[in-house]
Amino acid sequence: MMQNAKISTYQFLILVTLFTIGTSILIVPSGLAAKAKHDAWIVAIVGMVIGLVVIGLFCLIAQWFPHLTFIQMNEMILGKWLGKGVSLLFVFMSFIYASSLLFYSGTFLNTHLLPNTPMASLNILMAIIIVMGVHLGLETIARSAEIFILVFFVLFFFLVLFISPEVKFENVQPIFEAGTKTVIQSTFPFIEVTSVNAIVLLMFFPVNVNNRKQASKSFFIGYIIGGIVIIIFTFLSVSVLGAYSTAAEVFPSYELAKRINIGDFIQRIEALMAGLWIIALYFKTTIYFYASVLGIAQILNLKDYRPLIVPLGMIAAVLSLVIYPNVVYQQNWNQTTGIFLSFSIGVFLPLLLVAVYAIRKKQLKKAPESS
Amino acid sequence: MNKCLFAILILSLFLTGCWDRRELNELAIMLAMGVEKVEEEYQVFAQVVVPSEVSMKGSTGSTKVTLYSAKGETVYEAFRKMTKDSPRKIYPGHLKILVMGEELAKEGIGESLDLLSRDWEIRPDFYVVVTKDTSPSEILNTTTNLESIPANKMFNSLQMSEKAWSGTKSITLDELIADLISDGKQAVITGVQLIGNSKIGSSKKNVEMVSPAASIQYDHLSVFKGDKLVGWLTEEETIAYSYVTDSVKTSVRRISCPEGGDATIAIEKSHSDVKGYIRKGNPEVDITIKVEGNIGSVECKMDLNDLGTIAELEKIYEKEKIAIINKTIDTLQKKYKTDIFGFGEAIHRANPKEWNKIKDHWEEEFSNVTVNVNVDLKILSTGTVNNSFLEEIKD
Amino acid sequence: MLKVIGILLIAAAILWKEVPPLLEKKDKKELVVFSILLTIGVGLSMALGLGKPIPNPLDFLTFVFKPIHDVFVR
Amino acid sequence: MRFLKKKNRKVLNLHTSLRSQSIEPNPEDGLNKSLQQNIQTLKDTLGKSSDIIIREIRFGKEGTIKAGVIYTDGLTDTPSLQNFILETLMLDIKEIDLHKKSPEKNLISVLKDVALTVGEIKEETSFDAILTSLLSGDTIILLDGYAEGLIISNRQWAERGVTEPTAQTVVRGPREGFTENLRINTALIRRKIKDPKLWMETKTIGTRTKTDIAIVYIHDIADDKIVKEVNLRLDQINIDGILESGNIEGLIQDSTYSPFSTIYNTERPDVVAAALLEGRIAILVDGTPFVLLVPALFIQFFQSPEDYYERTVFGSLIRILRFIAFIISLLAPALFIAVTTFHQSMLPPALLISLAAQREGVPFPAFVEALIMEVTFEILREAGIRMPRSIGTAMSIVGAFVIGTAAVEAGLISAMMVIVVSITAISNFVSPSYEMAIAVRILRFVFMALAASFGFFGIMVGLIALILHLCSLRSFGIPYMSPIAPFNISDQKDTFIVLPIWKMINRPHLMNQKNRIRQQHSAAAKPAPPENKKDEGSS
Repeated sequence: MMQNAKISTYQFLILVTLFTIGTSILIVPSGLAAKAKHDAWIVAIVGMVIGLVVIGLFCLIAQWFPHLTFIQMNEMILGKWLGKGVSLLFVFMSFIYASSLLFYSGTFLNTHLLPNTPMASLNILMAIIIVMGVHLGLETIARSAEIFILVFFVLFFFLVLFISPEVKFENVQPIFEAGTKTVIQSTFPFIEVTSVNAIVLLMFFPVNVNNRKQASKSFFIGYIIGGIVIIIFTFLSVSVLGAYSTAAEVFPSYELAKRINIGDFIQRIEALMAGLWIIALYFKTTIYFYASVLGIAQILNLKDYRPLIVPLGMIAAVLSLVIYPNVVYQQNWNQTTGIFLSFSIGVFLPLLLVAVYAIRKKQLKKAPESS
Repeated sequence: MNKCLFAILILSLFLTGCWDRRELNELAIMLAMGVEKVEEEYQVFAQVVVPSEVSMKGSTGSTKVTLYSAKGETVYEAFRKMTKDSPRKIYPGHLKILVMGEELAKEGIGESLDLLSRDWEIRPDFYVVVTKDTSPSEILNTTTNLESIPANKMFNSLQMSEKAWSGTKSITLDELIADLISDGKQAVITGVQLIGNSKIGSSKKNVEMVSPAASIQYDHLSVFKGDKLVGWLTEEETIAYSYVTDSVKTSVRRISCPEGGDATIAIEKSHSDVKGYIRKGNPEVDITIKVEGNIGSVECKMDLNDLGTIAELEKIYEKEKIAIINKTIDTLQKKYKTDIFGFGEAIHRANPKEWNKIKDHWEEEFSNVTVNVNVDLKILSTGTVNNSFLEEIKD
Repeated sequence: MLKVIGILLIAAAILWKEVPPLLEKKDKKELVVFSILLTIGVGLSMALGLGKPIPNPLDFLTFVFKPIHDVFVR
Repeated sequence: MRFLKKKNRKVLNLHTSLRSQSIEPNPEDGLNKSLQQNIQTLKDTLGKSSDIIIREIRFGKEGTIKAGVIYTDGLTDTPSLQNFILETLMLDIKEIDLHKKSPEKNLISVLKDVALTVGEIKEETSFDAILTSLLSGDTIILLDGYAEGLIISNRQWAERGVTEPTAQTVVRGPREGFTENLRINTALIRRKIKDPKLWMETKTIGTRTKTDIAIVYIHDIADDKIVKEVNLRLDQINIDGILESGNIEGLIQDSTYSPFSTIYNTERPDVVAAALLEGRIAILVDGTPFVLLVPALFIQFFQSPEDYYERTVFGSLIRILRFIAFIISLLAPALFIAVTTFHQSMLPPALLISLAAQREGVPFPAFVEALIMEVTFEILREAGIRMPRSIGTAMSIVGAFVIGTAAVEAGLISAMMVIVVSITAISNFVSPSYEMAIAVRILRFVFMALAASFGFFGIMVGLIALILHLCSLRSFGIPYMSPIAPFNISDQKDTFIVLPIWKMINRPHLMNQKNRIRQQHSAAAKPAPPENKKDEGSS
């Protein structure tokens, strides 16, 4: 039942794009501007290019066992118990991130749209549709992503179109003042949220993608599209708001929408534009949640993951309310622990797999046939 | 099964209520806000619309707006305290204009602006003005003609005068904050004055007169150093400032004719380019202003059909303009010592390395910056007539 | 109290909807995992609803990654 | 989650087959040789039904042959019964010795082969089949001494002729609509598609109503899998009565509780013909003018036959207009509630003040206000349908003007709300399909409630849930939202816009795997003036 779902390469591409954009459009411009000032958009470009290497690593791993998810692959390569242990960490990470994203959406709505609504009810509402999506299965998520990406890009297009008169090039000049060292240093958080965390996509790539050869290509293209969207957002934030405001705002891209004013007629549309962030957040959270639910089911060798969805959704909603006491804690945690957690799961673990695979290559090649 | 669960959960969420719901008739829509410092306390004024008076149907003939005020240790506290007076919660989402008191501006506006940039409902696109020789309460108390809501009047006339005259400068909150935080540019804010009798101005009588007893006028530009007001620019200097910072949309300028008398040039387009350099370790700034305009009126005798006349007029204009701009820059360099033109930013853009060296003592450096002003006017047309009929008037 | 009743009602609804198919299919393992997770979920929500402190998993992670972080940052 | 699964149907079917009732005579029972016996059995079975006419006659030389002519009064064509059956038997062959004519054959065959001058006639030995035929309007002839009967098809009853369809009207297009008669309906389709591959399978469903059902498809276009699935689902039906195609729809559709219909119904033969050519399958049910079409996709409910008959540009604009109207009728009140009670910052200042002025003194929250108006409107609308037509018009005037204006005057409702509710209601009528309009009517209230508690976020959540739901639906195996999701570029020519007919080279992608090409390539198909004109000009 888990393996039956098949999504097309195009649908996979869209999921990758939405995943890449995900939280990034909300928080990345601010984080980058804090360190690299008005060169934040250069950092985004550099980060995206480096991120491609990470994506390449994922594609490499995915090739070996195209019929296995990441969890099963871990067990296959690292052996049953070590594999399960590592997988547990992986599942733990994606589950933490799922609830962390719930927190993001709650905070975002609390700061900009519904300040007096308790975050619990916002998170629960969001969790309900996430649970609903995962319940309906990967195919349904992928199909609805196809529709929402249209909505997303229409909104995005209008946002860019409407905000472009406000662009002040003085705000990004002088170009490349930050210097190579700062640029490279500030890419790490960017790579973390856009590409390293994309390891959770290995839970359905390439297992559930109908054309495996094409899928790797989609992975790259989807990532690049998502990366470009973030670069545009970063550039616009810096050039419209200025480096200081971009760094100071919690959600600079929303502030961007507030600045839209075309002839005093098209203005005050930021609440409408909030749809953009909700869509991006929704799909990223759903993918994290799907990965963790499916992961738990596979670690425990369950036949079906569906019974776990509702209880796990409940736990995720509760966790989202307690994991970060406030936004400052969250920003601090992301910079210190989160980045290491992501890198150890998203970069070191794959590298470990590569190393072990290289050693056990012959032994493993026989294994799939016998099992 | 999902649907059932979904329904139950949604229902339970509904039952707990709608936290952020505010009906339109529970709002006190604040269009103008005033902040003043009174004896170590902030006094906040809110000019609130009375919707039923604005609409055609339910109007009873009383004033269209009402003013609430409160005092508090911080702006936010005062703002909330206003509910003691106002029956509805003050809704700041449509704030159009913020009037800062002169006293407050002299002491520093930074702290009072923080709330306005932090509050989620306030959009940072309202104009900020500073009172000159009056207080925010007097300004906000004045009733106005034509635009019956004073805040709208203030907003529109600032916008229009900037567009048509360039003798004022509209500064929105986000621009102001950007200027305040920039280390290469200082802030300016347009001043607002009350002309006439403020007592009658606050009553309905004021709008019943053809020429109101009191009216709100924009004049002068306040110059800031850091977040403190240090002085005022005259109207002429304000226009010069607008030219340098490239914020002139259209304007009008009197020039003297070669053989006495006056002519007016209507400026249709202006573009200025400020370039910074470090020459021999000294900062230097080139200002190139390209202006296009028409001859608006001719009040002297000259032959407009002559190509030379046009060129001559252009030259006169350029000379006079350069002189004014130089004078203005001089005032700021010598008198106020504050870089409102953003020369520092220009140098930063041109030479970030050198800038880092001088930025900490930019205040002193600014006074010694060599500024080269270059104005280039192109007269495109002479209006609907060529020569003035004044030529033909028989004595 | 209202919160506790609400949580219990939701838990009951989940049980009512999820358990019969599991029993029918005789998926014992699924049932066990499901019950454990649901218990945790209900327990956590109750604790949250009653304002009891809930251990933050992130603090644990911070504890684990702190040495690594220190090595890199210094 | 489980209601989407089809597996349970099989289990269900096992249960239902156990309850097959034994009230009617056992189908195994044949006819008796004795005429008296047969007639007695008939009388016993049918009770004292007065519409069953049993006419006992004697014919043949010297009237030696005893026979019974049985028919249902009202369902049988009495003139033809008298002219071609009774007259033949009692007058025309009076002097002929039938036994002699074909001694080896039995009399029944002789009557059938040589004597009776009627079209459709068949021999039958099963008592059950004879009963069914009799009740369907056929005439039965039973002969003494034979355990066989003749069924003569001369059904004829009062019926509606082919008239203009009322539920789905168009400005340009054929004026004929289906009737209640299955035969006429199949004829209407056959008249449009004269293709030997147009196959019509018939089934009888309903243990008591014995309703005839025809499955119509074009054999080399329709997907075999879907045809098989339709047959399977129809065969699983075990119910006493089918009165309308809606009953069939309820029994074979994919998801019962979804507000969206996964089966399309129409009363227009041209729509059915077009659908058949696209590879869809039509299910005709006797006794109703509404024909079911499967698989039905979401966008199908936005397509009107007119789109293809009118000029292309116009058709496309109208199609887009329909989508806009759909969104308005779904979201307008919700958006209004969200904007006025949550996101006042979105309103331009002048509008905000004017709306606030309108709301001064309105006692209800905007949500309740909208709810009152919407419910009032739904009541008016429902009342308008049930009322005689002449009063219906008066009703709508009362509804629109009197209640609306009075409510505003009384200060119960703000004027803007009346405008919003009216535009919503009018947009709802734009939908060419009643099914979609109903779905929207239900969902509108959900969105209003979501908007009232969470503003735009609520609406957004609702939309995500709605689209997830739509994407999870399937109609006979075809994803409901195709060709939007899964996206298919070649099918976009008939989705949001309508391309010229010469551009529609392929049939819809998912429904047709085997026979996709509709016409020659568009380069050749594009209409253009003859090229030789140029030559004439130059010479």
